[in-house]
Amino acid sequence: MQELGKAELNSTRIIRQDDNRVIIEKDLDTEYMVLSMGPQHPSTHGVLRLECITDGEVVVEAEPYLGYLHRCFEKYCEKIDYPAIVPYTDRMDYLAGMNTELAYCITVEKLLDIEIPRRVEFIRVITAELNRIASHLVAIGTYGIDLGAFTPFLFCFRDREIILNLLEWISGARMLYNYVWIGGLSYDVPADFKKRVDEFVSYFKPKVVELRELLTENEIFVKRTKGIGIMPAEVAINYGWSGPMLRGSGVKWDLRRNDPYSIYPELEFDIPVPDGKFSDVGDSLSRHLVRALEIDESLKIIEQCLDKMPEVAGFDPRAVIPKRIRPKAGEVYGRAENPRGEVGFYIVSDGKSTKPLRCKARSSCFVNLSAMKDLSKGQLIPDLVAIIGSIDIVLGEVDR
Amino acid sequence: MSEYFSNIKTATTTIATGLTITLRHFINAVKRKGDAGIDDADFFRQVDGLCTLQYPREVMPTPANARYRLYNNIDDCIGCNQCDRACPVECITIETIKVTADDLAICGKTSGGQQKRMWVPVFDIDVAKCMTCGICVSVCPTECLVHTPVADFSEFDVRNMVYHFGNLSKIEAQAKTKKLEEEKAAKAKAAEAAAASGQAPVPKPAPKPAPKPAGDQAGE
Amino acid sequence: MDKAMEEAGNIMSAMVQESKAAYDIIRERFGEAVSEFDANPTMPFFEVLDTARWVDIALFMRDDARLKFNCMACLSGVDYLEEGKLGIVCNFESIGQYTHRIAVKVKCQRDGGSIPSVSCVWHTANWHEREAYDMYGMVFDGHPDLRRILCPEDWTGFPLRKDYQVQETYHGIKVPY
Amino acid sequence: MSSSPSLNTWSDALSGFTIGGFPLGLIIVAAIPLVFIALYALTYGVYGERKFSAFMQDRLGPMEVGPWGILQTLADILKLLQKEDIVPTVADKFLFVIGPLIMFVGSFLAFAVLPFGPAFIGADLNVGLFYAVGIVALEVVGILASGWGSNNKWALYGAIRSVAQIVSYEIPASIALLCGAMMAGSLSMQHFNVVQSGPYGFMHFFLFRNPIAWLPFIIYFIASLAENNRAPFDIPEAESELVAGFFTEYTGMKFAMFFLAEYGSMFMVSAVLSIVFLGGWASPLPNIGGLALNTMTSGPVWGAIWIILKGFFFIFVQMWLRWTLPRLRVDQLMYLCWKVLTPFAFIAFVLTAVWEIYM
Repeated sequence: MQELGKAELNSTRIIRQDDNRVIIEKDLDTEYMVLSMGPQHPSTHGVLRLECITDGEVVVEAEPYLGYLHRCFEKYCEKIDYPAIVPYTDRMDYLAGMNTELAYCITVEKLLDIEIPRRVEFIRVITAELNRIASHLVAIGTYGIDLGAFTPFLFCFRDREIILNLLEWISGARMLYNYVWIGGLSYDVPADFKKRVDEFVSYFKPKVVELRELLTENEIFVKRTKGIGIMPAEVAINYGWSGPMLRGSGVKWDLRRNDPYSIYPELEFDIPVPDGKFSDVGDSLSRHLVRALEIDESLKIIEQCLDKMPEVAGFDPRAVIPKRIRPKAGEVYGRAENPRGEVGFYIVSDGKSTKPLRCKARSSCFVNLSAMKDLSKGQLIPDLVAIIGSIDIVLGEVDR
Repeated sequence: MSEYFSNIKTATTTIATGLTITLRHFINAVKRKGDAGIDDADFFRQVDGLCTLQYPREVMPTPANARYRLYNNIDDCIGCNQCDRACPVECITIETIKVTADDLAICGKTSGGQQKRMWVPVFDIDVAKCMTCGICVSVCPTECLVHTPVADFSEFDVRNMVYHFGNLSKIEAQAKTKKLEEEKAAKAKAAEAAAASGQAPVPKPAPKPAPKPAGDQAGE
Repeated sequence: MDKAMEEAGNIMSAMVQESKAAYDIIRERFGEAVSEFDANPTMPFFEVLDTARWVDIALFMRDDARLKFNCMACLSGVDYLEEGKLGIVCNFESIGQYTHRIAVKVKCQRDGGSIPSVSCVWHTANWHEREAYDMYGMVFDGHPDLRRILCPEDWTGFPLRKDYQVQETYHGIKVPY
Repeated sequence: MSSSPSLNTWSDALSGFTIGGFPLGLIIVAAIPLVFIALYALTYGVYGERKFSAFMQDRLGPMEVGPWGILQTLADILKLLQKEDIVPTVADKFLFVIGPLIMFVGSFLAFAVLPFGPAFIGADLNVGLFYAVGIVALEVVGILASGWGSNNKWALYGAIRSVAQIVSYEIPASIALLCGAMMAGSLSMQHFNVVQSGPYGFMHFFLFRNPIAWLPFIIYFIASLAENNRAPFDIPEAESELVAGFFTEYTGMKFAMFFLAEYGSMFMVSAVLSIVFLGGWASPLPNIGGLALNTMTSGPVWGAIWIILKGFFFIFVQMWLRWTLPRLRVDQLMYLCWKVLTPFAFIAFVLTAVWEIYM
C-alpha cells in the first residue's frame, strides 16, 4: 500500500493498494487552517510573519517570512567609509550594539593588522559584557511575556535601564553607541566608571537571584518550556546555530574561547551548557537557562576586567586610529560572540578605496531563525510562541 | 504517583516563592527611586522602590557628554565642509562663500584664533535625519559642531526639525557673492595684466558650492 | 594580491597551516576541480573550479573523518564585475571536532549562471542561498525553495550587483526617494 | 440579629414599593447591583488592578488624570465612548452584537442571589447557589457568540479555548461548592450566612469549623480563576498567543462590556467563595468576654461592608496571582482540571460527607 500524499491539505487520503486499485479515503470533514501570525503580533518580537498551517491548535507547518525590516545594510556599506559603517552595525542588533560594533571593528582591524592598546581592549570587553547582560535581560524578560508572566519583564527592564545609563555615560548614547571605533574607542571612560560598574555588579547580583526565583524556577514556566522545541546537537550544528542556542543543545562552543579575540583568553569564565537535570538538553528551557547563567558569567568577566584594567594617565583611546582607513586589498571573515550567537562580517577590500567592496553581515538571528520551520512541526500554538521566544530574535538583525 | 504529588508540591512552593517576591515589591512600593544621574556618587543608594519617572516633570538626567541634539557654534565655524562629507546620512547642508580680502577683519577669527576665510550663509542640520552617531563632531577641526545633551526636541511640524545655523541672511549672502565675483574679476584682470607682463600667479581654486542633497525638502 | 600571498607563504600562521592541511586533503581527493590554495593570513581560501562537483566537495568536506566541516558559518554572495562573474564565499569550521577553518569560493557566469545548491549538505545554506539569490540573482540548482527572502517577491533587479539600477516605482511608490 | 424575621427586610420593603401599579421598587432592587458593579469596576477593578500591578512591578501606574490618577478610569470610559463602534463587514452581525450583551447579562444575573448584607438580597431563592453556578455558565454562550461572530481566526481560537475551559472547570467548582452546601444543609445564599454567623465570629466560618473545608475552598478558588479567564488561566485571551482572544475585533463600549462582565464575575466568584466558606456578611470578629466586637460589627450596613471587603480581598489575591504567574498551556489546563482538581474535589466531597454525618 502506498500513500500518495498529494491531497493532504483537505484531509483526503489517496491510497494505492497493492493491486493498483486506488482508494480515496475521506476523513470527517476537517480542514487545515492557514493562520498568518504577524507581522503585527505581540509575540513575534518585531515584524516577523509566520504563515502557520494549523490543524486546530496544532501547527502542522510554519513558514517564516522575513524582510519587513530590511534596511539595505550591505548595500549601504558599499557606499560609505569604513568608520561610518560602525553606527549602522549598532542598528543591526539594536539590543547589543556594543557587541556588534566590536565584531565589526575586530574584523576591520584584522584586515588593517593594527595593534590595539590594552586599556582599550579591557574597556571594550567591559562594555560588551554589560551590553550582553542588557541583551539577555531583554531576552529573558520578553520570554516571560511570551509565556504570560509580565512582572519579570519589568524587573528586567528596570535593571537594564541602569546598564543603559552606564553605557550612555561613557558613550553618549543609550542604545546606538558608536563607541567602539576601528582601532580604538570614541572616548575614554569617565573617572568614576570603574567604581560605578563595581557598584552595579554588587547591586545586580541579588536581582539575578530574584529573577531566577520568580521566573526560571516557577513550575508553570518550567512546564511550559521543558521539552518544547528540542533541537539535537548535530542538527543544531548543521543549521549553523551559535551562541546560547547552540549551547542550549549541549555543545560547548563559545567564540570567546574557541576563536578567541580581544583579551578573552586572559579571563576566567565558564561556558554554561545544560546538564539535562533541570531541563531536557536542547529544549526551550535549556536555551533560557543558558542565557540566565551567562549573566552570571558576564558579571564574572566584568569583575575580572575591573581588576586587571590598566590605568593610563592621559590616555587617548583614539591614539592608534589610522587617519585614513584604507585596508590593503584582501578578504576577511571576522566574528565575535554576540548575545544571540556568532555575528560575522565578511569584508572585501580592493586596497584602493576607503569603502569596502563588499561587506556581508552574518547575522546570528537569521541563521537561528532558519530552523523555525523544523522546530515548529507538530507543536501547539502556545508552544510555537515559546519556541520563537527561546530563539530570541531581533528582527533588526534578521533583516539587516 | 509520587511524581504526581511531587509535581503538586513543587508547583505550590515555587508559586508561593513567586507570590512572596511580588508581595515584597508591593510592600516596598512606599519607596521611590531618586532622580540622581549615573554620574552621581550616590546613584546606587537610591535605586530601591518604584522606578517610574513621570516624564515631563521628572527627567532622567543626561550625562554631560551625551550625544543628542546637534548644535553648531557658527562663530567658530570655518566652513571647511568636513562634517558634511563625513555625515553618513547627509543631514548637514553647507553653502560657503569665500571671504574677500577686505572683509577678513569683519569675518573675524574663531575662538581658537584661526582666521575664518569663509562666510557660511547656509548651515542647515536636519535633526530629524540625524542619527546622532557623532562622526561629524569627531572630524570638526574647530570643535564648533557639538552634540548637546538636550534629548527632547520634538516638533509638531517636521519642517521645524531643520535647524539653520548660517551666519548670513539671504540678502547679505547675495551681496557677498557679488563682492567675491567683483574681486575675482578684479583679480582675473590683474592676473591677465600680470600674464601679459609675463608673471603668472598660481590661481587659487574657488570653493565649490556644496552639493545640494536630493532629500533637502522637509517631510521626507 | 600576489604580494600578500608571498608574504603569507613565508610566515604561515598556525591557523593558516591548519587550513592548508585541510585543503591538501581536499586537493588530494579532487585534484584539478579545486584551485590552488590562497594562504592569505586573514581568510585562507580555495576556489572550486569545477562547479558541477561543488556538492561532492561539500559532502566530502562535511563527512570525511579528517575534515568534518560540520558547520557552515557564513555564505556570502559576491559580485566579481571585472571577471564578469558572480560568486559565493562560504566559511566553514568544524565544531567539536577539529579547530581548522577554511573558506571556499564558487563562481558562476554573471548572466544565467548557476551554482549547485548545498542546502542539502548544510541547512544553513538554505536561507543564505536564498539571500544570495535575492541580492545577486545567481540560481542555485537543486535548492528546495529558491525565492526572494529579504526583498519583496515582486522586486525587480538584484540590489547588490555592482551595476544595479534601482527601479523607478514600486506599486506606485517612488523608489529612489 | 441574624434571626430569620429580620432577613431581607430592606429588599422585601423595596420590592413592595410601587407607584401607581408600576413596580419601581423592583427596578431599584435590580439597579443596586448594577450600580455596584459599575462603581466597583471603575474604582477597585480597573484602577485598583492597575495600581496593584504597578506597585508589584516597581512602577507608579496611572498618575496623570486627577490626584494619583484616580480619575483615569473615567477618562478611559470617555475614550471608549468616543471610539468608533466597528462591526467587521464579514462578521455575523447579530452574534457579534449579542455576544458582549449575553456575557454581561450572564455575569449580572448572578448578582440577583448575592446577599449584600443580611437585609438586602435581590431574590432569596432556595436554590440560590445552584442558580448562581448555572447562570454564570451562560457567559460561555456570549464568548462563543462573540468569538464565532467576529469571523476572526484568533477570536475563534479564543472562543473555543474558553468554552472548553469554562465547561470543564464547572465540574470541580460545582463539586467544591457542593461540599459547602452539605455543610450548610441548604442551597439558599442567605442560609449560608445565617449558619456561619454567631458570637464567636470567624470560629463559625466553615473554613475554620470544618478540618476538610480548606480543600474545597482552594479547589473552588482555583476553578473560579479558570472560569473567569483570569491568569494563570487566561488562555482564551492570551495576548501573547491569540492577540486578544475572543474580543480581538471589538472596540468602544462593546469592548468595555467585556471588561465590565469580567470584573462583575470576578466579584461574583469572590463573593460566592466568601459566602460559602467564609461567612459572607457575618462578622469575623469574635465577642471576647465583655468586649462584644461581634455584636458591634453586625447588622445590615456592617454586613454589606463585610461581604464587600471579603470579596475585595479575594479579588486582590486574583490580581496578585495574575501579576506573578506565567500562563498555562491548554493541555496543562485540562490536566489540572481533570487530573488534579476533579479527583481532589471528589475526595473533599466524600470526606465532607463523612464529617457531616459522623461529627
